[in-house]
Amino acid sequence: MTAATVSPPLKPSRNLDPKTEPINGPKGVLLSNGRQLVSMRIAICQALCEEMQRDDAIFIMGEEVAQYQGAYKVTKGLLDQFGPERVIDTPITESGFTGLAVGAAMTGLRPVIEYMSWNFSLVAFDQIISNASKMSYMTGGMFSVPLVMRGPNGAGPRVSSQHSHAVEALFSHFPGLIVVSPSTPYDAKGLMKTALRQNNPVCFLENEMIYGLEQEIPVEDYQIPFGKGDIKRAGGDCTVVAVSRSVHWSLEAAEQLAKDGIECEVVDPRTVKPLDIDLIAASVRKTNRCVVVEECYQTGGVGAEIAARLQDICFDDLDAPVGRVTTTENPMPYAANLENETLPKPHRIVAAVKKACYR
Amino acid sequence: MTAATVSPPLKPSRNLDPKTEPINGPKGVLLSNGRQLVSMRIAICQALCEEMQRDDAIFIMGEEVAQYQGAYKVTKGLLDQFGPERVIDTPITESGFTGLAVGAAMTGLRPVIEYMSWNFSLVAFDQIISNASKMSYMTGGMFSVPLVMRGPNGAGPRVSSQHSHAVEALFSHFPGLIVVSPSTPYDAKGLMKTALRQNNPVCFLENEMIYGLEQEIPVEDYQIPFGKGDIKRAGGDCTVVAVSRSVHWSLEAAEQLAKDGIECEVVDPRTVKPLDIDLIAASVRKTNRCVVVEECYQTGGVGAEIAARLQDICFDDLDAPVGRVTTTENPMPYAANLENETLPKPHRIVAAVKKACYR
Amino acid sequence: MAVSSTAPTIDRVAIRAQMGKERLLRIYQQMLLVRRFEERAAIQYQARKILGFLHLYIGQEAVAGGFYDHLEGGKDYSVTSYRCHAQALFLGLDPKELMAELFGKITGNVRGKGGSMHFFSKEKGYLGGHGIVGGQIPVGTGAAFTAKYRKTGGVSVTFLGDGAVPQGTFHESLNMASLWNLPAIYVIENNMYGMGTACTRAVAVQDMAVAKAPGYNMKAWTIRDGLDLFECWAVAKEVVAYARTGKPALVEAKTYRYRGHSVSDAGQYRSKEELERYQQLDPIERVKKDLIEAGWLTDAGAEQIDEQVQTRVREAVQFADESPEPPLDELFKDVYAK
Amino acid sequence: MAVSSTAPTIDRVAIRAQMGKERLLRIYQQMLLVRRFEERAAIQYQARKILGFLHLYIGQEAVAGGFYDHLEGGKDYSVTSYRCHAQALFLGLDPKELMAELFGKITGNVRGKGGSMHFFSKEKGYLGGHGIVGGQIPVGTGAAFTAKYRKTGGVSVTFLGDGAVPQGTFHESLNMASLWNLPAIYVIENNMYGMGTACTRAVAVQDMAVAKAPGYNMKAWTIRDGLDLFECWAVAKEVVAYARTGKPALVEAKTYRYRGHSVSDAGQYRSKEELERYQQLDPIERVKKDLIEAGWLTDAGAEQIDEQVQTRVREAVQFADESPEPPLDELFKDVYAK
Ligand SMILES: Cc1ncc(C[n+]2csc(CCOP(=O)(O)OP(=O)(O)O)c2C)c(N)n1
Ligand SMILES: Cc1ncc(C[n+]2csc(CCOP(=O)(O)OP(=O)(O)O)c2C)c(N)n1
Ligand SMILES: [Mg+2]
Ligand SMILES: [Mg+2]
Repeated sequence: MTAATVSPPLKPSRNLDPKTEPINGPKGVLLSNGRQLVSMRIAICQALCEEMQRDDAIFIMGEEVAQYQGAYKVTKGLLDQFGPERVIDTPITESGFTGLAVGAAMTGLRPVIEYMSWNFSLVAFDQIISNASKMSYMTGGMFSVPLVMRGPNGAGPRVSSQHSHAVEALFSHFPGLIVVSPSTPYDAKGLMKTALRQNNPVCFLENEMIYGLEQEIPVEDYQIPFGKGDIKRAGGDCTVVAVSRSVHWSLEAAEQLAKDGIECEVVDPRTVKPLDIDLIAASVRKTNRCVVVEECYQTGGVGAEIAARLQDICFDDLDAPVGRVTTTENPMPYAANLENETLPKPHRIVAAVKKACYR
Repeated sequence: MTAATVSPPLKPSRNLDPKTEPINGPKGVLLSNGRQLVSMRIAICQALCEEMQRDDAIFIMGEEVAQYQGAYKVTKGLLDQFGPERVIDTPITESGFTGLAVGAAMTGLRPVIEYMSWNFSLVAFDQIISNASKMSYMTGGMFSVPLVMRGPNGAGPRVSSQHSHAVEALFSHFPGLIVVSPSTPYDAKGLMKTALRQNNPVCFLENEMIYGLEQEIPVEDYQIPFGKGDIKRAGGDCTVVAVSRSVHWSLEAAEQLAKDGIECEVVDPRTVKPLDIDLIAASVRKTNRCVVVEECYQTGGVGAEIAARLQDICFDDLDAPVGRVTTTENPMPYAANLENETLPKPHRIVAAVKKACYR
Repeated sequence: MAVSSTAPTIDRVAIRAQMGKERLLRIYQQMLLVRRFEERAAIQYQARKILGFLHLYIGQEAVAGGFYDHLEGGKDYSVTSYRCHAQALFLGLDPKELMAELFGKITGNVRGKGGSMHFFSKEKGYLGGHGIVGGQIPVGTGAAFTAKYRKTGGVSVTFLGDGAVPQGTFHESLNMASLWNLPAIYVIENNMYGMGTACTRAVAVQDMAVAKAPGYNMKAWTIRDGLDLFECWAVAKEVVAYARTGKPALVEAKTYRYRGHSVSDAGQYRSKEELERYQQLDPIERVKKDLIEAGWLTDAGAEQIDEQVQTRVREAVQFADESPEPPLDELFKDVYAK
Repeated sequence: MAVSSTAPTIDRVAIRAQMGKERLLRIYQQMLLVRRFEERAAIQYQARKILGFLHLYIGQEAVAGGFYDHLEGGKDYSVTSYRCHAQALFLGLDPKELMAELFGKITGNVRGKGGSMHFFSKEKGYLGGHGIVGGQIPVGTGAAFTAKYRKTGGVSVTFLGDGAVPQGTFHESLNMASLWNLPAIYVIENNMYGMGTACTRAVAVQDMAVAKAPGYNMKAWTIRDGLDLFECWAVAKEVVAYARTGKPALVEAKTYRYRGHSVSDAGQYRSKEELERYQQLDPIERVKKDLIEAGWLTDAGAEQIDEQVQTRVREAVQFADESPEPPLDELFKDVYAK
């Protein structure tokens, strides 16, 4: 393993200074230790930028990605660098530009489309499922759809019912799609590079609430393969499988639980499809307990699939039922206290882990 | 329980004579035993017809539902009886007429919309999720959306990739929706009546391949409540939870397994959401084994949710992992032999049950 | 696309006479209430009493003002996007319940479940504010369907932004409305931008209603100065009367929003000069001037009205602030209807 | 909506001269191949060698015939709905692999994975047949985007039915194509029905292209007699040349399908008289008549051509019949691309 393939620590040695240093755009801040300090925004933007330099088949399309520099400033600077032929503002027409991207991908290009948020991918659902996910199979492998669909996923800050979807489970249900859900800048950059160098439609699920997260990552080029999870915290008492922003809530919960003498192993699958069930199972064989934490709904969520798999392959290893901490089964309410109860926050994770440990 | 609330036998004493008796439309054939012989088509059409007579707020809208009498002839005769104001042909515009129905439902009507097949509901996905499923919650209960969305679901005969979706799991994932998946004419009629007398958006999932199925059902009015499953076959060795058409494949498999001395209890939840987990769990506590059979994909399918629930509430009762027999993880291929392997056919069910029984 | 300077100078004096003192004063007060309500909401947002999105209608008040005066809450229906505060106020909803909704309180318009983007009123036939661009267009069409089905003589007004015109739902809805002769009015509030995207970069035609209506065999109207209450009111009068005869109508109102798309928008996509040019055309100031010119209002009277309005808004803020959060048992309430 | 009897009598002799003997003969043979291929497929369907859907193009051959003669497979792109057999044959795909696909064999065009609705050719730039009505429209738009992005000078032709016009994807695609000046040609094949629904009941305007194009700032063409190869060819020539200059085009071809929507359609929505009237206008018979009239073909020659075509189709059926089913390890192949 080269330095670049070992996950760096989650916490950087220092933070970016917004007054003097870029907090978005493609450039990180070089550190004396030979690494670069980047935010999640920078990590994603940098991956896009480096790959666009490498491969002129890649273009970016979406609402406000160009002149506005991205609704959440993830594509900052790319228009200036690559021009309006490759960084393209669209009308509000998700179904249209998703289908356009499928056609462009079938004819040799590598589109990256941004959904201002994944909530709006529901408008484009048929193009994603009936066209993007099936094209390779339906054409007997004649055509492929190298397409990256990206944007913020999961609950934003108090944006209520129609703007708070987490779609990991929704898209994982369909063969033909790859579902990526990074929790750190390091993972996001390495996974985006992989996404841009392979030939399948990828749902690249970012999370607005961790766009500002900072980390020290390698300067040199690296990739993170799909289907390989990462242990974000080692522990022997309970396995906590967490996705995207939930990783951070889980780490918070783990610190609290440690005070009660419960050591959690926080496993981040990084890609929900393909899913690194082997890594999860290996951890469970050690801890004999598992709790899954995610922002999807419980019914048919990522936790449902993981629990279903574990009760099969780890049937004799589990000392307690696999617990599921998810968004509760209601549309997202606006009120602060209700939103707080709806999300899989640390207090709910702590309770679930204690239950799994019969404490 | 009145006669009408006991499930009649699956097999009728005789079959309809297509030369002299109606095989579709709202009228069944009266039998000397005081029951009526109907096909699945008739059962559904009759429920619609009777409720439209009772409640003038109900109207039917969809592609080819009126003049063409329904692409699959489920709405046969309704145009003649209720006229073009209440039985309405639409352009091919699923997103449009679904949203229209949401608006009509919010203003006091009770729309029934037909998707020529549920595959086409993907085009209307945003209207179903962002509007229909959330309206009651998002308005603090001020508005409700009494809407029945219906049509054939699951694989048709050799119609390949884009026309073979089963959407039970897809829609069950979202709070606010009710998902109904009847396997018999008796269940279909009783559930449709319930759907038309309550105030939530209902995904009423029919199956083209069993539209011709016949059964003797009561003449008098009856309803089947949501969330109440039905035992389609009693048995003590293994619980087989099956949905829609899979019920019949499971019964077929059960007969074969009986020859090997394995008695399956085939449990039909009838509604996937709400799900009668109590009935399933009660059966599992008796058999200590469970296999779920469905036409959805395995990842995040109905079986995933049921397995996840059972490994929790029946943790100490299960002698084997919950098995899952689903559509295999590939888009539906056209070739006959590949289609046959893709679907959860009896030979795959038999194998799964034997595995669960360690045989 | 801009508000047309070459707008045919409509006869404001004649329209004013048509409206009459009482009505014009009422609309003026409503417009002022909308303005003050939202100005205060913006302040409360800065104070972090309100979070999430907050899309303000400031600058566009004449459009809704002109239309709602011709609608009968209850009989007629209306629906709009997430920019949904003004409609609720023109329909006469209490600022208290609306501000409480923005604060996420149980006393809110929808019990704190919806927030800024989701105001509704069943009683007034307000099918509310919707967060998905274009998502409300078929819903408004459905309300028109109900009006026809029940032969109520009501109409349905669907407000949408210029940015929603490219969405498929726009196309699908207009085709159905035209095929079935629904009393559906579609009002494109063209405030020149969809977020940071100038409408010229999002829609391939200039005069949207005029260019698109023939493709649906529909009649079109253009409100060339959507910051002028008189023009909005006069066109709305004609359009609503037309729709009541059982025909759909497409209207484009060229207007402008003074604030950012949402409160977090820096607004670098438009020039200071452009903004100031439109601020010169402030719809509320112009009505005030007209009222005074007509001798229906004095400066003192205007002062007084503003004071009354300000008081109502202050009371609304206080009410919202003092109202309790929803109890936690609200979490699973109304996921399903009874 | 019907094929216009008042069609300006185009100068067929002039167009015929323009086309020349060789080309006209070639197109005639292709059209005949399409016809015989599908007639035979229908027979094989009755024999249950083919299952699922089978949508036949019979009656519409002149439309694709007129367009493909101006396209360069490879450089230009095309895409259509599930009614996708003719396009593949006009592009020169081997009837053997196509019939084998209908039979669901491993030797099929897409290895037996797709069936009747999903013919494709990467080599010919044929983005294939699509089952979701309107679903192919943005895809064809994307191919036009690629042509522009790569400056290949190629165009993309998207065929769609009259029934697809009301879908949102139609609206969204045309708006993008116009905004971005894509070399995208949209050909509405108006065969008067979407399944059993007359287009007058589904689309609110009569002459679709002419009525809708202005709403997208696009140029429109109408092929008034889409059963006439000469008119189709002449319009296609003009349209393709226009699109090559980097502009989108909207075309309506008024045509007719002689068979049911799919093989299982009883067709009670149209009269026997109507069908017969259009059968009088058989596009293939008319070309044959013209060829003979021009002295470019004799009855005997026609016989011979038909015999050759029939032989090719028979061989295709035999090939399909004798080909093996896909091996079971094909089940999970190509779910993901390498
Ligand atoms: C389907 C969808 N796509 C994107 C968004 C994000 N978004 C919210 S408002 C907006 C701009 C809408 O502009 P316009 O329709 O002109 O309305 P305005 O805000 O100007 O009133 C966008 C892109 C959304 N809410 N829904
Ligand atoms: C989104 C969607 N809705 C419904 C269908 C079912 N369907 C298949 S073809 C068809 C009619 C299409 O008519 P048209 O577009 O005129 O094409 P044609 O068959 O006449 O060539 C319908 C309703 C579908 N395939 N996709
Ligand atoms: Mg706007
Ligand atoms: Mg047609």
